[in-house]
Amino acid sequence: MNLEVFKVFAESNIWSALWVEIALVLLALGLLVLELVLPANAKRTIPSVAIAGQIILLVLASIQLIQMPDDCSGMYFSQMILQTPQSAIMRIFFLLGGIFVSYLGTVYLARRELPKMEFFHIVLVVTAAFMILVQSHHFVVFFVALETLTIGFYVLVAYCRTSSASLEAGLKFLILGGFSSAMLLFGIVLLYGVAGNPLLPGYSTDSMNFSNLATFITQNPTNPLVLGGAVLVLVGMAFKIGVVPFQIWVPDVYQGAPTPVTAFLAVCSKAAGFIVIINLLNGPFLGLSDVFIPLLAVVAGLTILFGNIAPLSQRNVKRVMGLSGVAHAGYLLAGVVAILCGSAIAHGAIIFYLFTYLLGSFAVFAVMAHVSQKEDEIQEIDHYENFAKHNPFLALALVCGLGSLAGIPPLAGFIGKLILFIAIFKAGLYTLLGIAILGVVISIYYYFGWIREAFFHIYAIGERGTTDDREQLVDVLKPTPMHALAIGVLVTGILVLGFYQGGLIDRLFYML
Amino acid sequence: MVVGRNPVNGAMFMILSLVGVAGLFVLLNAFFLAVLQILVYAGAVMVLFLFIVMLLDVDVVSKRSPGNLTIAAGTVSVFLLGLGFVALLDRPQMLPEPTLLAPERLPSLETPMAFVTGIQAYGYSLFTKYMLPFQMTGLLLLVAMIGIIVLSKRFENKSV
Amino acid sequence: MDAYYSSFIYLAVFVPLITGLMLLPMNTSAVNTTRSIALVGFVVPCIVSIWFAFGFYTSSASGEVYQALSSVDLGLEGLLGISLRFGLNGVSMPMFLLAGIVGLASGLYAIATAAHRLNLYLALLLIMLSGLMGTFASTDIFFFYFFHELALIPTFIMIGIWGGQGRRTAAMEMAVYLTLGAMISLVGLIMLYAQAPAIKTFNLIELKKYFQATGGATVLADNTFAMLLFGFGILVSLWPFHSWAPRGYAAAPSSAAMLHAGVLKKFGLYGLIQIAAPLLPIAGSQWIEVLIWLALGNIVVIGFITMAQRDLKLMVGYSSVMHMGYIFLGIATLSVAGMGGAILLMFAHGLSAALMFMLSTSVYRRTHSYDLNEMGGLGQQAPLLAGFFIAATMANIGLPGFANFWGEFTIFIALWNQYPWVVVPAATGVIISAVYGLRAVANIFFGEVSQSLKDYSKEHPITDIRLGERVPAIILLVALLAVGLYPKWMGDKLESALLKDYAKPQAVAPANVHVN
Amino acid sequence: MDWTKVFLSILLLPLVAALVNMLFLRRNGTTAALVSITAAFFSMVLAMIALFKCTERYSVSFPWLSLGDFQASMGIYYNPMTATMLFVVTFVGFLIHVFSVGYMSDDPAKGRFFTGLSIFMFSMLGIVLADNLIMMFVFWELVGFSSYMLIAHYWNTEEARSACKKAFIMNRIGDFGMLLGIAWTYWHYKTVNLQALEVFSSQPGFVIHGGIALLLICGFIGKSAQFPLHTWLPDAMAGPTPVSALIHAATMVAAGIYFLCRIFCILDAQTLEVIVWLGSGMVVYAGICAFAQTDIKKILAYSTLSQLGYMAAAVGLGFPGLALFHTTTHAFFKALLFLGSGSVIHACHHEQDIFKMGGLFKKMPLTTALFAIGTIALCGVMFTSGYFSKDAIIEVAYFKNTPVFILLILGAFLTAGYMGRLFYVAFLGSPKSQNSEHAHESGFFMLVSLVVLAGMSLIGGYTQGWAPFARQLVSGELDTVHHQIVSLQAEGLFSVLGILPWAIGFAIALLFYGIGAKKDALQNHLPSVYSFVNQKLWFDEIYGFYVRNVQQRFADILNFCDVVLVGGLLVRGTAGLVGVVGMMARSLHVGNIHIYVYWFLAGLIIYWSFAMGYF
Amino acid sequence: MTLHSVILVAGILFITGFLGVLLRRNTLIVLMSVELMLNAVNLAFVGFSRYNNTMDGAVFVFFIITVAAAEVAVGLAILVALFRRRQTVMLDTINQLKD
Repeated sequence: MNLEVFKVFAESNIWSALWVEIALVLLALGLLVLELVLPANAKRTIPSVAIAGQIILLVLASIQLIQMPDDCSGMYFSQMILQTPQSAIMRIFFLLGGIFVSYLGTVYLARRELPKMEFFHIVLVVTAAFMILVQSHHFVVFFVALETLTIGFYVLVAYCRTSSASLEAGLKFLILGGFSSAMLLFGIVLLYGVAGNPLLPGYSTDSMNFSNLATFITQNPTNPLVLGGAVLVLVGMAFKIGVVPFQIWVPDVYQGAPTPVTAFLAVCSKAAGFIVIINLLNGPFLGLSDVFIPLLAVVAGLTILFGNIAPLSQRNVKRVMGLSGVAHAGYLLAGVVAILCGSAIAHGAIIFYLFTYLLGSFAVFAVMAHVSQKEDEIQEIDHYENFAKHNPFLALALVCGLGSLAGIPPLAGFIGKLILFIAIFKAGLYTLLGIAILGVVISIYYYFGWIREAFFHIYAIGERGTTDDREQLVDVLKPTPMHALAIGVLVTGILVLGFYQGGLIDRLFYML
Repeated sequence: MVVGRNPVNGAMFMILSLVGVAGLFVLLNAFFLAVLQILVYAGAVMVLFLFIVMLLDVDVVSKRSPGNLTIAAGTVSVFLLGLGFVALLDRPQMLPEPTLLAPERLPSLETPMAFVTGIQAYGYSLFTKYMLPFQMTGLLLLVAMIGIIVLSKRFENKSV
Repeated sequence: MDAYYSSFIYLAVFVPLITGLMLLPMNTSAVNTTRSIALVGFVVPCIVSIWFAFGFYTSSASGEVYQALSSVDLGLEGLLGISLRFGLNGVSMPMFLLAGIVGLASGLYAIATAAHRLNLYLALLLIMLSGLMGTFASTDIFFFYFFHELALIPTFIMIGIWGGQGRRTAAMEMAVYLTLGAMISLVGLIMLYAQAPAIKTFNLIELKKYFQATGGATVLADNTFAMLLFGFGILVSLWPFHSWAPRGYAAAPSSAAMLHAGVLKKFGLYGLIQIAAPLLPIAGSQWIEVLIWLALGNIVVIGFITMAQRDLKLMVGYSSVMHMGYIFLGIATLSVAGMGGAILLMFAHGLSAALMFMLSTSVYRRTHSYDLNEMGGLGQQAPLLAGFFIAATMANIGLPGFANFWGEFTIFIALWNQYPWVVVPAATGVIISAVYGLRAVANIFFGEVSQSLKDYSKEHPITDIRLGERVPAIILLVALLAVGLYPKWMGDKLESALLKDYAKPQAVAPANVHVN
Repeated sequence: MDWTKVFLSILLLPLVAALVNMLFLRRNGTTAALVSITAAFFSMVLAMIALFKCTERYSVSFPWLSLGDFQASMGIYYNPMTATMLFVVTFVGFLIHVFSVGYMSDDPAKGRFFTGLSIFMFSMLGIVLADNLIMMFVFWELVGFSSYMLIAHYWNTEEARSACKKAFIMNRIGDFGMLLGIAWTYWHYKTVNLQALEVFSSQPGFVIHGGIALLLICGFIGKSAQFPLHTWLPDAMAGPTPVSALIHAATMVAAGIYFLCRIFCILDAQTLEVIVWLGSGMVVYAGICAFAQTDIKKILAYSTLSQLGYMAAAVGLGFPGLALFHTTTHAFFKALLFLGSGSVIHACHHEQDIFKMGGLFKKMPLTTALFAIGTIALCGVMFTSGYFSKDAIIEVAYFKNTPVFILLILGAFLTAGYMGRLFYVAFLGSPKSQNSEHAHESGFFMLVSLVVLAGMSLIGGYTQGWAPFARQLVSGELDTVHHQIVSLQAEGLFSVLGILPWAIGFAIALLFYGIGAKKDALQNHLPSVYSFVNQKLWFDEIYGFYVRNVQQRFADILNFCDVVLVGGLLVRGTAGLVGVVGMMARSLHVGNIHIYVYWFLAGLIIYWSFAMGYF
Repeated sequence: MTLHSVILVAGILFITGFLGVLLRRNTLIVLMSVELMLNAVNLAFVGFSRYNNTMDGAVFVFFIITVAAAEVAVGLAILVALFRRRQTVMLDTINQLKD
């Protein structure tokens, strides 16, 4: 037998293309080693090592991104990995996410008697998996990356094993996640089978490759197996990003999960899901746009409404964040529909929105991590009473974060929404835009209600009011200088991106 | 296994169906996968299940039968899912039957990724074309392992 | 020269912002430092605006020409045609000046208060001021909106923290309602942008050129105007979208109410005059009838409602809603005279509303009550306050000599040319506002000292208006009188600017015929 | 001589005085008085110079605001009317200033008072000089404001509190019509310039628009307190007496008449008819009402209403010159009467009830004499100023409109009646209260102005002595009247009518009330008549009812609707509805995985159906 | 044995697993049902792989089996930990997190 044929495959395995991911994994493995070799009193440096390593990687990846020519894209690993400017940008995104989750982890773990190093290890691996997921161009890599991060998330959600809420959330996430993985897989198998069928036009021998699949689907758009497979894949992804009606698990899991994990889920998992959906819908499923545009438009509208209406009477802040995350998924999905409708700027708008969402969410979650008590899952809005009086700095971060999420100028979230809405408008999705606007207005109620709780109890200048000088309900962890630095970076990012978008916009819109 | 009440019985039936699937694999000339199926699923996974079932003490499991509403919902679901599934296959021209070729044992030069029966072929593809996912699987297992340790190991309050 | 000038606009817009941000981390106890920093933030924009206005109104250039034009790309120019563009013409200059003056007055008033956490209070006020200066200096319709929001947000927070009774609900209602209005108008602005695909810019000057060249009559134009009209309408408390305003103002701390009711609310009107009407004249004329009916609702319905108020601050709030009706009517004429009157009235109302809000707080400080029926005879103890209050009331009801008169009068005259029947109900507002305004004056200051005031003053001796209240009041009054006594200095540039946007109708015979 | 500068100085001097007083002299009343008086004096001097030296019509105009097709200007239009009124306003005004120094000597708020007086002078002079309707409207409103401030001078009293409000609002109602009229004028005649209007109206083919005229005279009705807006004037007596004199006698109410004369060229026949009936009706109505008043100033107030009726009737009959003639003489004697009454009130320690006075002729003989001069001038006794002006109007009515003529004669009779009552009760007899017991003659400042005014009241009617330019105003019309009377051969009748009404009036008053009565005879003998008269045709009640029960109720109902329907149901209702939906959405999260799996199933089915095109 | 019959069997297995997740209250059996669904997918993969004559499907099955095993392991670990706290494996009672 002649093994030469397999050399062709092996030669395209250019590992250096994945240097960031590999470095992350090595860092993760390094943590394991450090845990073993370091003396007990030096182990506290492990989180710092993880964060510092990621920061170094962030810097390196940014340099690479800046120096990257505009039209660079390449296929590696037998066309299983497609590297585009988008993937380079998303690397930055996930690295940022990883850094902030690690930072939140240090805050969270400081109060709890839980294993520490493992958290950072899993976060690093999951971050790497995110990066590979958004670069995947083949269902096998796609699935393995997806499962790697999903299993990582099962563990992370249930990480607080002393809390039954965390475990319950983990179990729910696991069952529903496994269930949706099965559906996703069934979709993949249908697509694989039908696209590889040698009797159908446009078939290919490597039918799980996205390019081949795209060729096939454009030639067989009405094949029920194609439709069924695509729908099932979409359902699997819909679960990941939490759009109606697959949003139903979101608040439960977000509530039970440790706060850093909630942030990780809300930001990075959602972002990865959206990039994947864009990759799929804009790639293999492009031939099905006629079917998916109305479907996704309806789903997006419902998601926006649900995500904004459900948290109105919600008092648990983690559930509020979860549901508001559903609303943001709705806006983003509307942006995805805009891409399908041919809006040129929608793609960049979504990624820009994701960045603003990252900054805003992490600012809020950072505050939540500081406020969170022994029982992480019961963090009520009432805990924020008198918050601003006792923690002005955290309160500022809270306001900036919530304001950015609500899309209030001059914060980053507003610019994100603006570009997204312009994209939606230009795509001609007027009804969807109307719903989105309505959603934004409704969202003011709960975001502002939270701010109100934090701020409005405290002072009065004697115009009819009385000074309300109550003590705070809960004990808030004071930020250390490093924590303050991280929060400061987030707040600065929110403010700066609200005023000046120069560099990021250039990268986003001229490279994609 | 779906209708039975006892989880041990359920697990037994599960093993049965897994073995059945392995049989089908054999019929489809995927001998290596059939073996893998038996070893990993029936051998490892199901043993784990049974172990946990025993560990968690079957007695606790309630003997209540599902309510009428549940049964009705189940019927409707089966009906709807069946309907959807039938819709997938009701137009045979959309999934024509390919001519079934007798598989080679080893991959050929012209069609390296054609279906073959030999175990080596799996090795070749895993270490060349599917090198990356294969490596990632290792990572996945590592994460799962660490996760299980995190969830199960009794930690003393000293680390980090 | 423009670059040199425009750098001063940046000064006016960003000095308050920077000083505001500087105040945030200040120590609460360092009151004097706080006050001096804040003073800089309040004084600089005022000086710049007055200096600009002086240069502008004494120059020989036509009012339509934008002065001090500048543009800075903040990242969105290539993508969406959004840049930070500043410039002032005859229409925006009065508003810019208004923002500077009212900003200084409210700032001085705030500096003199003993609010808890004064640094935060002043910081929010400064951020608000920065937004206001930016809104009216922007020639980019995106930044026009952006700065408006920048000013709007601190309002909610200030109401929420330092407001009076019902502040929590009021702040919430205002936040949600005004966000609705703002979002609708944002969509309107986006629609404008989308209708000029050839130029792809948010630059107002370019858009004007484009729309005037193409006529702006696309399918979307009608809806666009409606969006802008109702979006702005909510922000300006067009009847029946007004219910946030009185309650919000009643709860707002005085300086915030001054800036919001005085200046920020003019955003929507300014938007209609500067953006919506000139860009979409045909669509505009289709919505005029609706606008007129709603504006009459503002004048007559709200006028009567104002009469029914027994709470001073609610009354002032409603009255400020009522006066928006005149401005809307002026806009509805779509003529130079009507728009000019509207701008004049906006300028004047900005000052007089601010003055009213300020003085009603001053009244409260002395009586500890807003209930008109419980008050009486305050004039004996505080004659100067009474004088200022009467002046403010008179300005509010459009007494000649105050700028309000010229605005209202011009609007009535302009309106008569097109809709004479509308002037009749509209002018009843003149009587209505006199009725409630004078009743308030009479109830608060005239007559014998009421029992509750007697009781209160036993423990809290009543003093007359202090320096910290007097100076802002004088600033506002002087500005009102400066335009009220001789409106021509502002009117000429205004006219030439508006003539550019609104085609000139046939001139009537000159008003002054020399026969001797 | 640069007349522009002269007229501007006349106009602006009081303003400067007011500003100086307001800004610097609030606490220094005496200096403030000095400043105001100086300004008034120089205004008067300049007005006199103009009266004698400026013998041509003069106009000048400055553009004030130009916005598209709206053009407003400020300007001066000087004609005989202006000359006369300038003199009257500055002259009487100056005397009132002088009087005030004495009258207000113990008032703590003297600074404010003189500021008000100066602003009032400024506004009034603005009306007089105005060359266009817009400028006139500007000063018209300012006059209303300054009268408001002056009436409110004693602001801690309840009367002042409601009176000032009432005065301003009544004036505003009139101004409302005037405003509409001006807007209509602007677009209909394409100009609001008075001189241009005069020129246009003299051109052939010019048609006067009746609607405009009717709207414009609303301003007159409000300012001159004509039916139905007359109720503010008696109430306005709550202000200090010099103010009453200034408002009633010299200026404010006369402004209405002056305004009518200025726009006479665009008043059509029907409008003039309306004015005639308004005026003559007021003559009788106010005359009757005066009988029920016991307050000396209110009696004079009603008398003013009545006299304004004469002037209005004169305008309505087509003789604006005569109306201004009567305005002039009326300014002198009514100012005299008011200042005289002020002197009395001052002497009696602010006692205003005539039935509590009495016997003043002994305590203050000079004042009594001067008051008597005022009374006879008002009643039109031979050879006083009132005789000439009033008789001329009655003569016009005689040959123009008989019913009006009868009303005017009746009015003259009533005037004598109530003035006789006032004089007999208050000045003659013996003191009826402590206050009048201790009355004393007034000081120098007050008397000096009384004396001057008394002189003018006696001789002001001799138009032969007027400056030639001002005389143009009346001479032509007087000649016409004279010719008509001669042609009708009614000189005899009028030599009788010149005496009869006042003679009978004085006589009946003397018989009915007697000297120094302690009680109101009408009230004693004919209580039903008295109470009827005292009700003044229930105008105050009707207005009060309207304000309380109609307007306020309506406002309350609207407020209720606003709070409950718009603010509550519409806005908060929507918010509440969304909130309820939110609670429902919240309750969907039951926490049970099975239910969630059903959601997934439903989602799968929905997506699948969508993809298959079942939806 | 035809391709259709293989797919039909896989479909039936998948629906059975689906039903198990829908109906069973015991978490262990629900987890097994998920495994069953994955197995159905495996069967379909092998079927397609065989009939389409491509190896990729068969290799994919290898990954699926690995993933399924890892998932089960983690799931059971969580379940055991949860059982230690709650003394139950019934899904109906695992609903502390709601509303």
